[in-house]
Amino acid sequence: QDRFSICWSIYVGWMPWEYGDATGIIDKWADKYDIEIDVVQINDYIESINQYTAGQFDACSMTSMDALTIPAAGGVDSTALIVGDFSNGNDAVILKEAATLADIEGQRVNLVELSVSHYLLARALESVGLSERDVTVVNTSDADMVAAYSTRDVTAVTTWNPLVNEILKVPGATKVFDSAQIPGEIIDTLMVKTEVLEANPNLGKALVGAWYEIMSAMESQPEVRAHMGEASGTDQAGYEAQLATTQMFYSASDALAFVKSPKLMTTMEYVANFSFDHGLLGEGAADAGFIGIQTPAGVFGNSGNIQLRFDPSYMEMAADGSL
Amino acid sequence: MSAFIQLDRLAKNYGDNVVLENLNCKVAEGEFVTLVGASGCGKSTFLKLLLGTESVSSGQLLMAGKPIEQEPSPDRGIVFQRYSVFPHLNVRENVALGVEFVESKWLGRLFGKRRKEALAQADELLSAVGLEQARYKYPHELSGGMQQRLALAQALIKRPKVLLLDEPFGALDPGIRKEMHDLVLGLWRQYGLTIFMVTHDLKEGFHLGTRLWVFDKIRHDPHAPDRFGSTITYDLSLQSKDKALTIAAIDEINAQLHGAEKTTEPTQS
Amino acid sequence: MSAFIQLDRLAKNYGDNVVLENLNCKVAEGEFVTLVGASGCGKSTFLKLLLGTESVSSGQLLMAGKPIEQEPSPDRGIVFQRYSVFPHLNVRENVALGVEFVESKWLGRLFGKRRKEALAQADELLSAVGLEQARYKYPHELSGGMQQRLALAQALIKRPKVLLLDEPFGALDPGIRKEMHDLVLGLWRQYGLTIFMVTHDLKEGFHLGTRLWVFDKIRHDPHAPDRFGSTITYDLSLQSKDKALTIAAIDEINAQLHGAEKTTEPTQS
Amino acid sequence: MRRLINLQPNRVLKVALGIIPFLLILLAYQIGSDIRKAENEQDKLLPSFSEIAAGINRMAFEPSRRTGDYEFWEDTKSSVKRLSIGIAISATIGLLVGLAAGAIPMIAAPLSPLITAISLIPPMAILPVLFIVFGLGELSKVMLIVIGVSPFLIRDILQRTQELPREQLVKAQTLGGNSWQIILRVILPQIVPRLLDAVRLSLGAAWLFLIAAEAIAATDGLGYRIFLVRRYMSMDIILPYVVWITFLAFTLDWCLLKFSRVVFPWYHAEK
Amino acid sequence: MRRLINLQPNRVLKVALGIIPFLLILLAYQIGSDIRKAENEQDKLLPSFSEIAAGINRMAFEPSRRTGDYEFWEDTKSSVKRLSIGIAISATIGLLVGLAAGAIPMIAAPLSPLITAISLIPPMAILPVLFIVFGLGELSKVMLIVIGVSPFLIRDILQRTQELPREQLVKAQTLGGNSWQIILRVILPQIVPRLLDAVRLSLGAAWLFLIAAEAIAATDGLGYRIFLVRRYMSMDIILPYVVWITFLAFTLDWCLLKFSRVVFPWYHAEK
Ligand SMILES: Nc1ncnc2c1ncn2[C@@H]1O[C@H](COP(=O)(O)OP(=O)(O)OP(=O)(O)O)[C@@H](O)[C@H]1O
Ligand SMILES: Nc1ncnc2c1ncn2[C@@H]1O[C@H](COP(=O)(O)OP(=O)(O)OP(=O)(O)O)[C@@H](O)[C@H]1O
Ligand SMILES: [Mg+2]
Ligand SMILES: [Mg+2]
Repeated sequence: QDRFSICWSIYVGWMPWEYGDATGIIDKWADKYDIEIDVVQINDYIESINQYTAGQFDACSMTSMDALTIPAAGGVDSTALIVGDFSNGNDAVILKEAATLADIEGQRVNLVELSVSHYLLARALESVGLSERDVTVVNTSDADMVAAYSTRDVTAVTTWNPLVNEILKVPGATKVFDSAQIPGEIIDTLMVKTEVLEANPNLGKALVGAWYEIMSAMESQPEVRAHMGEASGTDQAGYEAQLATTQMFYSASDALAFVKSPKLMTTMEYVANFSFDHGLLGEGAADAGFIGIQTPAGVFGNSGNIQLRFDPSYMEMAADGSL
Repeated sequence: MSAFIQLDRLAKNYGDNVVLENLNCKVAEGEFVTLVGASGCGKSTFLKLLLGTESVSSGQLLMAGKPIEQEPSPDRGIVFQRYSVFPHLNVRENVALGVEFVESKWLGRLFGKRRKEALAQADELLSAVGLEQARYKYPHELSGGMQQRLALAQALIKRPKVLLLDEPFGALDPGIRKEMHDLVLGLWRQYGLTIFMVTHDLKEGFHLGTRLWVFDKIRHDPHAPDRFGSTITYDLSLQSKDKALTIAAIDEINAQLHGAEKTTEPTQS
Repeated sequence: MSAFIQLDRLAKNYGDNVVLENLNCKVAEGEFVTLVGASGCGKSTFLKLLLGTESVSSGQLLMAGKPIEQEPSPDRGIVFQRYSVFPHLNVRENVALGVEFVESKWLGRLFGKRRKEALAQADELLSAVGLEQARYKYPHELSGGMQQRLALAQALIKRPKVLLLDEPFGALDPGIRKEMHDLVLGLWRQYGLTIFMVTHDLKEGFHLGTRLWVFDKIRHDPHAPDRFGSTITYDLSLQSKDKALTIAAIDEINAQLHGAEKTTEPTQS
Repeated sequence: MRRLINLQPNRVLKVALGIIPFLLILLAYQIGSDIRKAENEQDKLLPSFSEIAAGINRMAFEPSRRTGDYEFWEDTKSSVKRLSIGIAISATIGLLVGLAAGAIPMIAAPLSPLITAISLIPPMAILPVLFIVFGLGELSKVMLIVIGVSPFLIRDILQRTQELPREQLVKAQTLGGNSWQIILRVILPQIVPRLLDAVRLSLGAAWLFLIAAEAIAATDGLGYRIFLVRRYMSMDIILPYVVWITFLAFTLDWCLLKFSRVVFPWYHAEK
Repeated sequence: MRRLINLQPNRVLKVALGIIPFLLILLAYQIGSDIRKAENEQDKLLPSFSEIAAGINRMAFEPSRRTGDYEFWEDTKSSVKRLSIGIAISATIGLLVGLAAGAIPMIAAPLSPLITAISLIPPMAILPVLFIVFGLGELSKVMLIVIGVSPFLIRDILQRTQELPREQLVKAQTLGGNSWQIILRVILPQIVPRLLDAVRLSLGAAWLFLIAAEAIAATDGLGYRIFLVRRYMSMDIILPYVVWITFLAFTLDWCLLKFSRVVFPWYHAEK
């Protein structure tokens, strides 16, 4: 196999894929390793993961939580090839009239159910001694979140950027909790099918190589960020505002440090517990550890059923400059 | 002859299409006028003028000395070839509707005792047209002939002075027509009606009418067939009904209409 | 009499509804049979048996000694009251279609010289029915009478032995019928056809036919009107056409059909 | 040999032939599922029939762990309620506006072009505006149906009203009816069965808009569930829900037809 | 006084009355926008007309800085292309299947129940399945239109074919036509104009499915753009896009009608 396809959807941390595709950086690296890589943009984030899980793509950008609950829970063994960033304020709980998180009690909270927003809300509630039972969750599509917030019925939302920034522009909107308060828990990655990656290390090398070339351009050149902003439907200022609340790993060594730290395993344990509580690990799951998660610091859960892996080896090659 | 209906240089055109022109006639109360003529010559249009759904283009159309009302009203009843009855009402309700319209301004519907009275009134007329057996049926359960009986009863409940019939038996089996003829003649006498009836069947016209009008164009412009309209080319009194005369007249009219038909035969679709 | 068409204890029923029963007759080649009878008595059904679109329930229907083919075929032409011509083809193409079907098995369409020949053949028949002037028109541009002429020309291009006409002039103005009668009689003689024609107009039947069949029920079950079917109650030879006799016969048949009508008058919808 | 166009299957053959394609589809599904399961036992795209049965059982016959409800029935109840209200409102609007415009030319003149334009706007594209105007509660779901369906109903009823034989209206006038009486006693009762026909035609669109609305913001409903479990590709729930929706759509259509046949026999005899 | 139901507006009045509601809507919008702007100058929900004009200008008359394309026209091109292909395929399927089933009872028997069932499935509910089966390329967008529209077209054409007067088919047989010839020369040419009618009726649904498909998987197109900027609630772009879609839908419908009138005059004369 020397032809691969990866898919991505519009999100601040994944716009580099668009840039790499548009400027030929990805093709350049693919040529270097003598393979072909199709980069496909999918509007709908969930659809992109579903397509990946159903076998249409070899790699897909997604959060670590969705990687656990969709492909991993569906038996598609996936490896986090690149950990690109974590949300550092990009996801937030916003109240319309109240000033503190505790006021959320009894309200209807609009969010994309079972997504990282849901997770963030659960973590936020925990932090003030509440639980999900104290609020009513209303599933709301992300595309309509901003419009939804403008309606009278909606008093609380939990969502991500760029929606957070749009909503905060409305007078009276108060951010009462955000992902900066749980740093490193909402992780944006590129997932590759483990099977494919093992059979084709060149794919991993090409993708990682291309990624860090884009990263260095992105870090140093404002016009690159302007390009990405425009491609995501806003402008440079809007995009920079989103970047401000995203902890990008511009260099491979930063990413490595993050992945190798034992905290990643703790984070994934939280995520697994949340997912299990909401029935996301499948009907067969007996406990939160039903699906094994391998991290450099060790394995969480059932080591006989590892479906999600964090593999630092390719990022190490990038850090070593051996690509 | 006292003129109940009077046509005075009456003309009707639709834009450039002149349909009727220069109609002059007087009709006394109680006459039975039958109208024949080629298809498309304007017979139905003339009835519409009498009915008030179309307005006169020039000249005058007077009823009892006054210009005819520009809207249908209960003093001029009508029976069309089809669609004259209401499919969603049963036979009695169809006839009683005319009473309900008058007595219930807002709902157009009567209840209780007043409803019973209206229905009783309807039953009377249904006997007159021979539909007593079918009182509870809906129009779709009736034959074509019975539907036309119903349409007649419906019109008569308003005691109109004038009754307009536009090919009322055109869609019926020839076998049934004879009965309908007897019925119409009977009602005409009983209710003292003035009837205008369009028919395609010349013999029917002779048999029923006290007077027969033939509509035809007298002027033709071969390059602009719509330029000239029809007028009344024959106005025969049929009071005497001499058999031999009738046959001669039929032959003559037939020949004439026939010739005209060839050149003006209209498009059917 | 040599039997070209032979009916032998022929019966037809739809489930429990007996439409026709016990028909026995022989028809020689070249006869012109007119069929009359009350509405719903099974005249059209009988034509369908001859046509082959319905099959015989019991008994036999023979043509030239063999059971009639169970499908329409070119040896039996038909003209219905309506819908007999193809609205999407012009007059010539309507007639030429019968030739194209034979000569082009796969496309049903001819090109070039062969198409010209087919159209020339069509033109010949169009002259025979008096439609030469309308060759390039579409059916919707023709009057009802002209459409029926076209339907006749279309049927005749296959040189059928039998021509079936189901109330062909039922939807036409009475004024036009006379011409059509002459036309049909002319074509009948010219092409040596055997014609079966259903009509509602008893006089038409007498005028055109060499033989007149009256369809009627002879047995009635008031509780189950469908239990018994119609049969041929009169089979009159009209070769002599004695005027007085004719009138007497018309009156008698009329009276009889009329009586029957009252009880069997069907539902119209 | 008879011509192909003349061959009519008899009753038994017809039923048998009608069932065959469904059996073939089930078979194809079974094979497809087996193939995928052979590759990845955990595959969620084409669950086996036993997994689907388990999914149905879990949703319909076991109380939810989180809420204690029987979610399948709750979803059905919510959706059917929204659909019924939406259709009832649309039908009322369609009847009133369509009838008024169809019967009174002076009303048709200003309304007709507007309604044509509105009926061409894809409602999905103006969702944000709808939210702002109607909020995000039950009302907005019902309103999406109303906005999606009623322009069609109005246009249809308008046309049907204008198609009533002119002769009837003239006749009613000669019977002394005024405009209001004629609308009430001649036009309205004849339009109601036609409204039922139009509603039946628009049911498909109504379901579509209901599902779209539930996908956007809801806490229950058939569309909500489908889009929620899409998040973890639970085809074992999506597939039975789709079949159930199809069945509900069929049943609703059938009931309306039966109802119309019983209540308006004259209408069906006429056609 | 004439009765209300008899009053006909003349031509001029009719046009004037037709325009009024549109002017009222514009006015209401202007007022609404002013009110919201007074409260919050940044309000994006009801942009002023000058903001909308600027939005149009940016999208339609200035090249995108990123790609150098005029995005508005590119979006239009992509969407119209998808729509045309989708409708062309649906029409072809509708014609072939509907005609075959309508003309040949032996084909109708197995197909008819299946197509009824399929036409009842709301395509939105099986979107995930569709994307997986047809992938995410251009094909999937076209296929959503095809799946959404062709069951309706098939049913309609089937019915229209069966409605052709039986007499014509019998007549064609007496002229010696076999089944194939009759389908080709008698049925097909009479069904094509009816197909155009059916396509016109289904255009609204086709647009709906196109927009839904583009919202989920596309990188350009009118639906894509609307969903992309919806995240930022850029109503200054959404509103002109909606008006433009409405206009395109109207134009397409009008062209099909004109075409049919010119090519099939006999069909329109018949009606
Ligand atoms: N509303 C109208 N607008 C324009 N022209 C009309 C209108 N109504 C009738 N006409 C024209 O007036 C002429 C006469 O029509 P009318 O219906 O009065 O004929 P008719 O004698 O009743 O024919 P038929 O015997 O076929 O019923 C026709 O040429 C027709 O085209
Ligand atoms: N396909 C059919 N299935 C069942 N019954 C039928 C069918 N076709 C005709 N009939 C019945 O057969 C009887 C005779 O019908 P047919 O059409 O032959 O009468 P008809 O004499 O031609 O009447 P009309 O003068 O009205 O044309 C009717 O009672 C009708 O209901
Ligand atoms: Mg007339
Ligand atoms: Mg018959």
